[in-house]
Parts: sequence; structure tokens; C-alpha cells
Amino acid sequence: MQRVGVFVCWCGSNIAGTVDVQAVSEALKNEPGVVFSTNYQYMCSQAGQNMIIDAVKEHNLTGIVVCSCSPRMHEATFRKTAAAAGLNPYMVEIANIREQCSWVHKDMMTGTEKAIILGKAAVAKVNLNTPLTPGESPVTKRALVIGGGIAGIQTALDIADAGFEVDIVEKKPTIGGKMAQLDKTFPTLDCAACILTPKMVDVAQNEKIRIFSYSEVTDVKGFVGNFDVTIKKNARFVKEDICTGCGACVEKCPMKKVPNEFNLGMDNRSAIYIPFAQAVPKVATIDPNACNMLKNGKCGLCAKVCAAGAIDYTQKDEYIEEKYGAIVVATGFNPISMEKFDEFAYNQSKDVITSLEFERLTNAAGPTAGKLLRPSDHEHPHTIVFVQCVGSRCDSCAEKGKEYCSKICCMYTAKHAMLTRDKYPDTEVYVFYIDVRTPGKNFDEFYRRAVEEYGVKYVKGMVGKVTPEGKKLKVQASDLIANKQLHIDADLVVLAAAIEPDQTARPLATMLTASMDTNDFFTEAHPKLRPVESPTAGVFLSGACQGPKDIPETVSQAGAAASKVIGLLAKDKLTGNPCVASSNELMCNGCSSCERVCPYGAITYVDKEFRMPDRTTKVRRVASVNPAVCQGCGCCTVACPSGAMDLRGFANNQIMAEVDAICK
Amino acid sequence: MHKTYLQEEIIRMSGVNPSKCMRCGKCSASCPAYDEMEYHPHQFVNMVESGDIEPLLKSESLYKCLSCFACIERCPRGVEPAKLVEAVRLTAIRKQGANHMTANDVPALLDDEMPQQAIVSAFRKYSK
Amino acid sequence: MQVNEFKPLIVAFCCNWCSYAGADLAGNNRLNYPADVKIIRVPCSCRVNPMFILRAFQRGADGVILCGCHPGDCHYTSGNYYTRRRMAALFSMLDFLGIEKERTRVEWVSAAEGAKFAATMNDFVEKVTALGPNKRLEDLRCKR
Amino acid sequence: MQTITRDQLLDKAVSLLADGTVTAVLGWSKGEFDYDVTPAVFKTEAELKENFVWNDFCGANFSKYLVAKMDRLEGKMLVFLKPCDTYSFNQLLTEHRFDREKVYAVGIPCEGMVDIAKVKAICGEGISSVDCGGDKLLVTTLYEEQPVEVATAEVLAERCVNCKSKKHVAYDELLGEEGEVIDSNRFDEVEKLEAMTPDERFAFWQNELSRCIRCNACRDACPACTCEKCVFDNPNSGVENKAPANSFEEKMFHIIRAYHVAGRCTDCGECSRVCPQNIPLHLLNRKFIKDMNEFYGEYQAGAEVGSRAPLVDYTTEDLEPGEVFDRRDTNA
Repeated sequence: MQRVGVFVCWCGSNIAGTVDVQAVSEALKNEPGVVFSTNYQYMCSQAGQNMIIDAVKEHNLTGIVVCSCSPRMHEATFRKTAAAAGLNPYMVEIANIREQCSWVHKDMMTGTEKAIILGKAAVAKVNLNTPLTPGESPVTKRALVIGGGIAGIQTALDIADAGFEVDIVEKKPTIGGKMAQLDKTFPTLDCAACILTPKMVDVAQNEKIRIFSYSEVTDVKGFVGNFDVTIKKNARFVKEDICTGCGACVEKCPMKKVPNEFNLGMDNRSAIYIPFAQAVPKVATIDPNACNMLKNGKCGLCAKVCAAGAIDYTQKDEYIEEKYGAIVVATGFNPISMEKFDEFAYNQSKDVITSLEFERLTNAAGPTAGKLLRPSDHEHPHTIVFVQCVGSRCDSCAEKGKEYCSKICCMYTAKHAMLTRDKYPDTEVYVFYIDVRTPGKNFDEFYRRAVEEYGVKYVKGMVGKVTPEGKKLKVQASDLIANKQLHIDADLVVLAAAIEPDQTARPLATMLTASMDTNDFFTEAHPKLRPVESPTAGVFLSGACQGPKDIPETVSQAGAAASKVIGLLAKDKLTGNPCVASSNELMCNGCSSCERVCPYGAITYVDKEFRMPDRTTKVRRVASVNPAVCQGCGCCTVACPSGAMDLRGFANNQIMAEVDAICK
Repeated sequence: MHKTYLQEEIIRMSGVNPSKCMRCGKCSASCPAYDEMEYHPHQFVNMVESGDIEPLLKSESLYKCLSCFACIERCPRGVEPAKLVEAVRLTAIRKQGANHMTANDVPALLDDEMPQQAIVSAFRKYSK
Repeated sequence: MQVNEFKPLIVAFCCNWCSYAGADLAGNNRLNYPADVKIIRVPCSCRVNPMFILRAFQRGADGVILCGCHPGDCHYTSGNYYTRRRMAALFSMLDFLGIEKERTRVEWVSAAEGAKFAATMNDFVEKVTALGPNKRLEDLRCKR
Repeated sequence: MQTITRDQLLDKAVSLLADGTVTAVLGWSKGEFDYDVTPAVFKTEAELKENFVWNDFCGANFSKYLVAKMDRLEGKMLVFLKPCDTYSFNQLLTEHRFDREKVYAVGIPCEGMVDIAKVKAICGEGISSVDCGGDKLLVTTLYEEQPVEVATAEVLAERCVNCKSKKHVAYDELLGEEGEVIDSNRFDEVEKLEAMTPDERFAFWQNELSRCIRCNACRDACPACTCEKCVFDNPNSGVENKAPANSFEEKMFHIIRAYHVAGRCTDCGECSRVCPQNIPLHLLNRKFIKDMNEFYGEYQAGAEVGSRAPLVDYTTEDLEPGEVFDRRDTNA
């Protein structure tokens, strides 16, 4: 039997105005287990807390009931008080007689009556409380970053800076991501390569960072602080540690007609390739679908010219298992397919391009060496039409596009338009917009400059139709301000395609038990207060995998994710919430019902040997809860038919006791 | 805002929610009859939304719409302007008792120039 | 003879993150509801075992209401979705046994919906009061 | 009348014992009377020849016995499974309740089992022997000189009249013909109750459940009730009670019993078969099955191993608990 002390708070007149606190403390004296009961003006004050501490010592109390304000207010306070008195902090129960009693009832008699019942329920519960100790688990002091774009790079650099080891897994042969493909960046117009490639070099040279390029995560097990991850290193048929990246093989490779994905198929590369000059790691990769040697054993030229002897046609996919304490998802985005937008004739004309293709066309390292030439005939375009919101802000019923605003298009279109007018003042540039959204530092100034200083023609309205006619593209559009329909003969049409999260992230989300929204963006733990954490402990989000973002925003989120990771890895041990589920193995059937409803994957099954009454043993499958992963929702306790699963702090018998006390 | 009876009727008949419109103007950009119209498709949506129905009922634009449904096809928000035009057109027609037409009136209207389809569609509309 | 006004006994299970906070907000805003409502705090609506509800009825509760976060807003991401299925099944069964359907209810109340909490409780108490004492599911030994 | 004969089953059992495929046989053993056939484990040919029976009274579903009876068995157990038994068999596999490797399952066709209560209703008490042959039963009683002829079809158990499936969903070997899933009328009775007023329903169940003597046979025979420790036997569960003290506890027991097997119940009907008070307990289970079919889509527990039962699953679009009533009220 517990020795319970009851402390009724007046909260000045907040409680005492509607509840006869004296009567409450008197009435609760007679409850089972109660050996001491009193009331005081402000229980949460230092004097009130001291009163509790003294009473614990004087009356050898083992449990405390405080009848006061909401536990959401002061439960933590009184738990600390209990700890100071030498009690387990979880031997405290709060009866909420302010928010849920004195403040909502006017009559002294009903208020007092209800306060007594709430007090009785708390006493009944505390009688069944057991001391709880939060579980501890060690932390593997290494982080995994999935995705090697600017988000992943920045996160990895920041974590490494704090002294922790980081591995980057990137599915492409090089890190760099989308930013490596960009020409200039808004609103400052620095060249993307100039600011990104030094960071890529930093990553390569940082002793704390390992890069798994051309690799993917295939399995994730474990929990916060203790993830076991399997990484598949795809065979690139080149020994990474030996290859010097000299490029001799690339030059000699006879198979030169492979569409170059880095330039979005606007030119070709060889079967053995280095994606771009500043690739990290700067190592060649053989495309197994294009290489003659790998397909039919006829060639082998690259092996002959490789002075380092790095070519290995027999290389196999390799699986690596590693342990991590934290995982950062930085899987990024892709522009959506333009295939379904027939009205813009993307499939019919080479001169209708996406904005990302436009980036490559204007990039000095791109297929035209930075000269703005039409893809169809390599002539200089004189009239360019930019179309914004292509596939963004579509209603959900329109299956072609996305419901959300892609956020970055307004600014990069302004950039493209401005740069075009700057380099080629003879070009006429139209931008068709629905709204121009420029909420960022120096963003609106930038857009206004495009209009005012560079003479870009912004037209409020949308393009309805693009028709290729001879060498021209007939653009039919509306100008809503002038209230007329425009017909423009354009040489080039640039579509600001909506962006979507990388589709390969879907299976990853399942592996990580991290949730995704209807658009396949990763869900943050709280949209305002925990924007870089996923709901799964130990999994963090960086960059556009969480929602559309420009570079400055991505970098700041990457830093925020890194700081959360550092905060986690800096701990030697993690202490959990002690109010977690646990299974009574003797009663567990091993039926898997609990495992199926657990949102955190905290329940696994183990085969356990039981001694039977007749001294034989029997092996049974029983549930085992990982207290470091369990968040204590209690869903499993109801799914369990035998009642083997129970929740500490909110146990079946405790809630039943509360029900009984209230209904008595 | 309180909706007028006429406005509600048109919204009900068309099954269109004009407040979904985000004023992109793609309907007007797609419209092949744009230059013939006094009120263009996007204006149609806007005027129905703001309850400005009377001018629409009187406008020639009603009969310039080809019902090609390009606006319906292209609208990113699923607003379906052509259905609104049709609803306003029907409202206008129903109001014009003078324009009512019965099967008996048809033979008199026939001549070599008149496409049969036009007679049939006129009959459909004006007999309602 | 004096007619005793019937005061029902209502047990309300509230999830810690939304509905319990919503009840607190009702208090902060001094929104009245009958003192017949007694709240039991649970971490999540999915913690509520049908056995708790039956036990409350057994011990003389006249109505049991279960409040949780709105679907999609569960602190534990999916708990209330399970609650919704479990309670749909249980309530349908109680109805099948001839228990008045107004005695049980599930309501989603967010932490910001203090007014909804108070209004819900007022309405629920009113409906249960109209039904009168719970005779069909009461353990007569435990008479108050 | 069963299409398969005792001899066929006996031959199969004897030969599987002889060639060492199995070391024991779970089968029906003859009881004191022809109609009280009981489940038994046979280990030798002699035992089988002596006591093994197969007739119209072999209703017992053996799936549940696999949970407890195989602990110390060396080798495999032969089990005979009627179509409805195979669903329970799969459901228990879904719940990892026995080791599939240790079982040799022989599927056998079933033409429906006889409910002795229905026979007694026709012939009266004092039945000394029942001869199952053809589509008739020959019933001899202490009080009649001549055996009474009863058409089998008239005395089939309710669950067999509304048989949901003649298809075996699990077996190692199948004797006889494979049947089909049947579009049965098993929910008619539930619908009839649903159409009543709440007062009528309450009166109906009050009448039925007040006969309950809390013998726990329904729980003990149920192939879904295989908990290591039942909540009703567990003093810490808060609902422990061995015998009904009042009308509430009868209801509480039966609601919780049905709720605990909801989504897992294959509708095998064992609960009603074994109830000595003839309470139609299967109606509670069927109510849950019918509701879940209507609310969340058709689901047959045990049709597939590893399927996810409706109560351990969800969609974001599920109906609200309050809507279950509106739904019925509008349907009515």
C-alpha cells in the first residue's frame, strides 16, 4: 500500500473561489492510502513546494497527489519537487481542479463535489503507480546523409565541422545535385559552380566525410542513436581508389552516342564518363547499358588506355553495412514531366524547353558552351516567351500537375529573362505570369530590375497554346490587363515546370518509417516548431525533400538539420520517455496485432524459451518493445487481445481505477 | 457575400465553382473566339463570381462561344468556364419567351443555306 | 413529493495533446459546461480500451465520450484512425444490443477548440439527461 | 451424408502413420453416444481403428488444438480440416500461433453437420443411437419402438445451412473434390435484428444472454480465443470474472468476447455449436463481420495467411463512429 500525501492548491482565489479547498482536503483524507492531506494558497510557489518536501519526509510518503491546475501546466514542476524530496518523479499525480473544474463551474457546491471526485481518481491512480526510470540507449556518433545535393553537402559539412563523422550516400556518380546544373543564382547572380564546387571539394577533402557515390540505401533497421543501414554501392566498373580522373578513357571510348543526362539529353556523352569537370569524386563510371564490353565483351579500349589500371569489368554491386546515430534525408526534387501538357507542344518542338534545360543552354559548360542557341537549328532566338506556373497550382482534379506553388519559378524566370536581355539586348523577352511571388531578401528588387532596367515584358496572363509553324512557335496568350489576346511569333518557349520530390524517396520513407504527405514530400514533426525533424526520432529533413525551396532556404534548413543532428550525436546516451509500452511475455500470444498498429515500428518479435510447470521448456514468439523508439501512445495495448501489452504510467489497472473512482 | 438568386441559379446549373479561379487567364489565352467577344472567358468567371450577371445576359458574347471546351481542358483549377457560359446562355434563352420555338416553326425556317445542324441545335435550345 | 432532478454521470476520455488541452482552454476562457463531466487523461485516444468504456457503464456512468485530435492531426500520427475504427465497431455493437446510441460518442477536439469542447459537453450532457439513468448497462451491485 | 467415408480417412491416417509422415493424428473420437463425438489425438493404428469416427456429428474445428497439442510432439501431426476449419487454420498461422512445419493438413469435403438440438426437437429426449446414412438419419430413442427417420437437411446446424465456403484455403493434401466459396445468406438474421427497434433488440438479447451460465465453452472452443491468458481469467485485467454476478456481466463478457475476436473471427460457428444454452452467439460475431465488410470493404479472416484485419488497419477516409448510426438509419 502506498502512503499518499494530498496537496490541494487554492491558486489564490482561482480555485478557492469556486471550490471549498478545505472540504476537499478533508474529504480526501479518508481515501485508501492517504496518510496526509492539506491545502495551501500557492502549491507551485517555493513555499508550497517546500511544504510537499517536508511532508514527504515527515510522513514517509510514497506517492503525491496535487489538486491544482492542469498537469500540462505544472506536472513537470511537481515531479521535480518529488525528486527533490527523494521520491521517484513518476509517483506524482495531478488532479486538474482549476481548468477543468473551478474555472468552468460557478457553483461552490458542485465545484467542490467534482473536485473531490477528481481528487479521488488521482488518489486511486497514484495507489497503482510504480516508480519509472527512463530507459537509456547509447548513441553511435556518426551521421548518414542521404542525397548529395547542396542540402546534403551543407548538412554534411556542418556536422563534420562539429567533429562528427558523416557519410553521404548519393545515387548519381557525383555529388552536386541540381545546383551543379545551374548557371547563375538569384538574386545575386553569382555563378552556381563558383559557389558550389568549392563546397564539393571541401566535402571530398574533409577527413570526417565519406562519400558513397553511385550508391543507394537499401535497408534501414534500428532506431534513434542506433540505426543499422545497408548501402548498396552500384558497380561502376572503375576502381574508385585508383582512378585519377584523367579522362583518357572518356576520350578513347568509341561509344559516344549516349544521351548526356547532366545536360538533360541535349548533347551526348561516351559510355564511360565523368558527369562534369568538377565532379566529386572525380572518377569515371561505365554505363552498363551503353558499354559494348559489358554488353557483348567486344571492346575493352578503356582498360587499354587507362594508365592507372583502374578499369574492372568484373566489378559487382557491393553491400556495405554501417551504424549511424542519426539520418538526414536530403533527397531533393525533380522538375515534373511536361509530356501531358500538349498545349505547350513540348513533345512537338525541340524549341520548347524547360527552365532547367534553359540553365544548361546558358551555362558555359553546357551543350552550347554558354551561347544561347535554339536546340533545333542552333540559331540565335530573337523572341523568347517564358511561361510561369506550368503544372504548379493546379487543382487536385487536374492530374497533370501539382496543387502547390513550386516557389522557385518566379525568381529563376526573372533571372533567365534578365540574363537574356543583358547578354542579348536584341532579344525580345516576354514573361507570362499569374502572380509574381517574391518574398525573399532582395527578391522583389531583383524582379523589378528585370522589368525596369532590363526591359523584360511581364504580361499578366497565361499562354493558352503553342503551335510550331515552320521555324516559329506561334504563341497564343492572354493579356488580362490590356484585356486582349496576344499572338506572338516566338523562337524559343521556356516552361517553368513545377517541381516534385524525387520519386525514389518513396521506398526510402517506408524504410525510415518517416511519413510523407499526399505530394510525397516528407512530413515534418511539427509544421512550425519542428520543421527539420521527421516524426521518426533520429531522422531529419534537409532541403526540397520536405517542400519546395530555393538555395538560401535549403542551405539554412541544411544547417538547422545539422545542428539537430549535432545535438543528438553530442549526447553519450539518450534518455527516453519512461511512459512506454511493455509486454508481459508470459501472456503474449505472439499474434503481431500490436506490431501492425505501432506507428513507430517499436515492436519486434523474439523467440523466447519458457519453463513450463512440468520442467520442460517451450519456445514461443513474443513481442518486445524497444523503449527508445516507443513514444507511448498506447495503440498496441488495445490491439492486444490478451492484455499482455500495457502502457507504463497509463496502465490498464490505473485507468480502470480512475474510472471506478469517478463512477463510484 | 450574399449571392443573388440569378447567380446561385447559374452556379447550380453549371456545377461550376467560380471562386476556384486564380485569375491566370489561361481560358482567355486558349479561346479561339476571343476577339469576337465583348466579355472574355476569364471575365465571365469573374463576373459570375461577383454577381454581375445582367451585362452578361445582354451581351453578344454569349453566342460567340463555340463551346469548343478548350478553356475547360486547359484550366489548371478545374473551373470550366464554358459551362458557365452555357448556363448564362440558357438563362438568357429561358427568359426570352419570344424566342421560344416549337416543332411547327421548323419547316418555315428551312432553306438551302441553313445547315441542318444549326436548326437542330436551335430547336434544342429554344424549345426548353 | 419532491422530484429529484436527474444528474447524469459522464466520463470523458481526453487525449493529452489535443482534447485535454482543448478542455484546459475551455477553462482558460471560462466556458461553462456541467460538472457532471469528469475527464480522464490518456496519452492518445487510441489508448482507450473498449473495456474502459464498458467498465464505466458497469459502474454507473450514464454516458461515455471519447475525445481525440482531429483525424490527420494525431500527435502519434495514426492513433485516432485506429480509434475511429474501434469505436465505430464497438458503438455499432452496443446499438445492436439495444443500448441507446446517444450514450456513446466520439468527438475530435483540437487544442484550440475550447469552445467546441464546452459546446460538445453541453450537448452531450443534455442528450444523456434526456435519456435518463443508464439501466441497460449498469451493474446493480455498484449502485451509487 | 458425407461424400467421403470413414474408411477413406482411416486409410489415409493409417498410411501416413505407417510411412512416418506423421506421428500423431488429430481426429474425431467416438463418445458415449453417437452424437457426442469428441476431438482426440491418436498415436497408433489400433487406437484409430477402435475409436476414430467420421459422421454428421464431426463438427469440431481442430485448428485450435494445434496451438496447444503439439508442444512435445516428435514429428508431424496429421489434422483433418473441413473447409470452414481451414479458415481458422490460416488465421492462426497469421497470428503465428503454431508451427506450420509440424502439421500435415488433409482437407476433406463436408456436406454440413447435424445440430443434435434440432434432432432432439423432432424426436424428443432419450436418443440412444443415431445412424447416419443417405440423406436421412435413423434415430432410435428409449421411448419409441421404431427408429424415427429424419431428413438430414432439416437438422443441419445453422452455420451449415448458411455455409460460407466449401473451398479449402489451406491444406497439404486434399481428399475428394474442391468446392467453391458460397454466396450465403448468413447475415439475414443480423439484418432482421438491425431492423428492430432498440427496445426490441434489448429485449431479444436480454432474453438470450440471461440464459448464459458462464460455462466459458464459447471461449474455450473458439479457434480465435487462443490467448495464453484470457482477460477474463486475469485478475489484473479489470474485467476478470468467472461467473456472472448479474445481467451486466453477461453482456460485458459477450461484448468483450466478440470484440476481442472481431476481425479475427472466421465465422466458423463453434461458439454457438458448443453453447449448452443454445445462445446464438455467432450473431454477435457476424454483426462485427457485417459491419466491417460494410464500413471498410469485404474482409474474410483466414482467407489468406498474413492478411491485415480491419481493426489493425485504417484509411484516412474511414467513416466516423457517429456515422454508423446515420448510415443504418438512412438505409432503413
